[in-house]
Amino acid sequence: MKLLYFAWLRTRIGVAGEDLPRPPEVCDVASLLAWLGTRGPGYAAALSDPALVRVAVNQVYARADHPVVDTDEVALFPPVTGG
Amino acid sequence: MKLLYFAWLRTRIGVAGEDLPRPPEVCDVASLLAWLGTRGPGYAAALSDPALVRVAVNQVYARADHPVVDTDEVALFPPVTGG
Amino acid sequence: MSVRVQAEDFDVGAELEAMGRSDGGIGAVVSFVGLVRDGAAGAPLLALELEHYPGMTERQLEAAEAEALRRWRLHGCLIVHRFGRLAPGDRIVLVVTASAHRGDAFAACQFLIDWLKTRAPFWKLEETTAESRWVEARAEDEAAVAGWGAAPVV
Amino acid sequence: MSVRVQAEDFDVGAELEAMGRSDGGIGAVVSFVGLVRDGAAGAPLLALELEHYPGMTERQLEAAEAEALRRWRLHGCLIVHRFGRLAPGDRIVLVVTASAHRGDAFAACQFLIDWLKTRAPFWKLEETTAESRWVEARAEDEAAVAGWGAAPVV
Repeated sequence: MKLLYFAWLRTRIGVAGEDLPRPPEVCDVASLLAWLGTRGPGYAAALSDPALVRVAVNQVYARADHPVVDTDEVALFPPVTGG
Repeated sequence: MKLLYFAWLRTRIGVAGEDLPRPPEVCDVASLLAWLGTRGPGYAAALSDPALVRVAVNQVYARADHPVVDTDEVALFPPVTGG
Repeated sequence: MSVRVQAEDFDVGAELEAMGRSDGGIGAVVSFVGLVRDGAAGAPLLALELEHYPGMTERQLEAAEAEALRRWRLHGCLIVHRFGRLAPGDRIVLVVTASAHRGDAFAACQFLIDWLKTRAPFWKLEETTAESRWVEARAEDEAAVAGWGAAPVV
Repeated sequence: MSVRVQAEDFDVGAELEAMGRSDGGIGAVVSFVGLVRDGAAGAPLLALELEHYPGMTERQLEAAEAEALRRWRLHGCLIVHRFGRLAPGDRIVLVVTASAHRGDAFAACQFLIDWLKTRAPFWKLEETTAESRWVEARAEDEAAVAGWGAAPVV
């Protein structure tokens, strides 16, 4: 999976993106977030409030039950503030 | 009274404005319009549909019962179409 | 906060730039530009003659601006309206509003043009290849201004 | 009908002029310009850093434009959004809509900026004399886009 992080999710996790092999227990957005939260204190801090985490799979907003496969680009970011 | 006519009220009456002595029976907008309608076929044609005549006394929109005195500037015009 | 009634064209970019720079608290600038539209009359439009009532026009536009300032939190407001002979595609009117957040600027801009269309003493004479015709008022315009709770014109 | 995401500033006057001239049936051009506002943060603002998600941004803005074209009778539509480092008073975003009558252009312009504020992946980092702080989303913005019946972002 290609993972991308933006805004304060990026600064808390410490990288703008990474390529990670998908573990077998990760099959959708919810299980991806749960797994990422165990990867270290930066991840845990970034993902501590699920209400503040938006997810896009292949550049389209995705809900918790949206499937995630090896070839996906998954982006995590806070609520947007453009305009 | 100073009278001003605009748009098709002006073209039907045939002048852009005129100074007319106020006859004794003209005391408000309604009686002014009734009197003007008797002044000739152009006036009668211009004022034939009261729903299409707007009146301003001293540059402020006025209703039928608004008083009219000798020193007033009274403008007659159709519904506006600017913008 | 100003109102201009003029024969000359106006520079929309310069007006918007000036408005945006006038106050550091401005986050939103909304503008409306009205253009001479071809296709409204049956035959091709040659020109539009805009007649107005000097004096009353300015009073009406200033009253509209005062009402907008009373209703919304505005950092700036401008109305420019042309009169005289215009060609298809020419600019007729510009309304610009500025506020901290966009809600006030949008509402005020729409209110001002709705008011202007039904209260400001301008009349359009369309000259087409077939005839010269006074444009009739649109019922939708009266409905639009009524939506703001503005008193009807008798 | 176009969408641009760029670091460079844009020329509002030129964009509005081009839009107005693109089609003889246009009678109304509405624009929204968003500016970097000082005074939102507690301390004086030095700069605003606009981060975005290249690729997804364009997709979201194009989706918003397609939705506006579906809902209203538009003769033209333009969205320009900047990214990178901006100073107080700088232009951030331009939305322009054009239609025969003003109702469509006003509604579409407001819809587009409401959508953009809540859907387009941009994030603002405010640098003040005191700190650097990520701007928080405004509940009013989500309420505004919900008013158009747009599906919520989970």
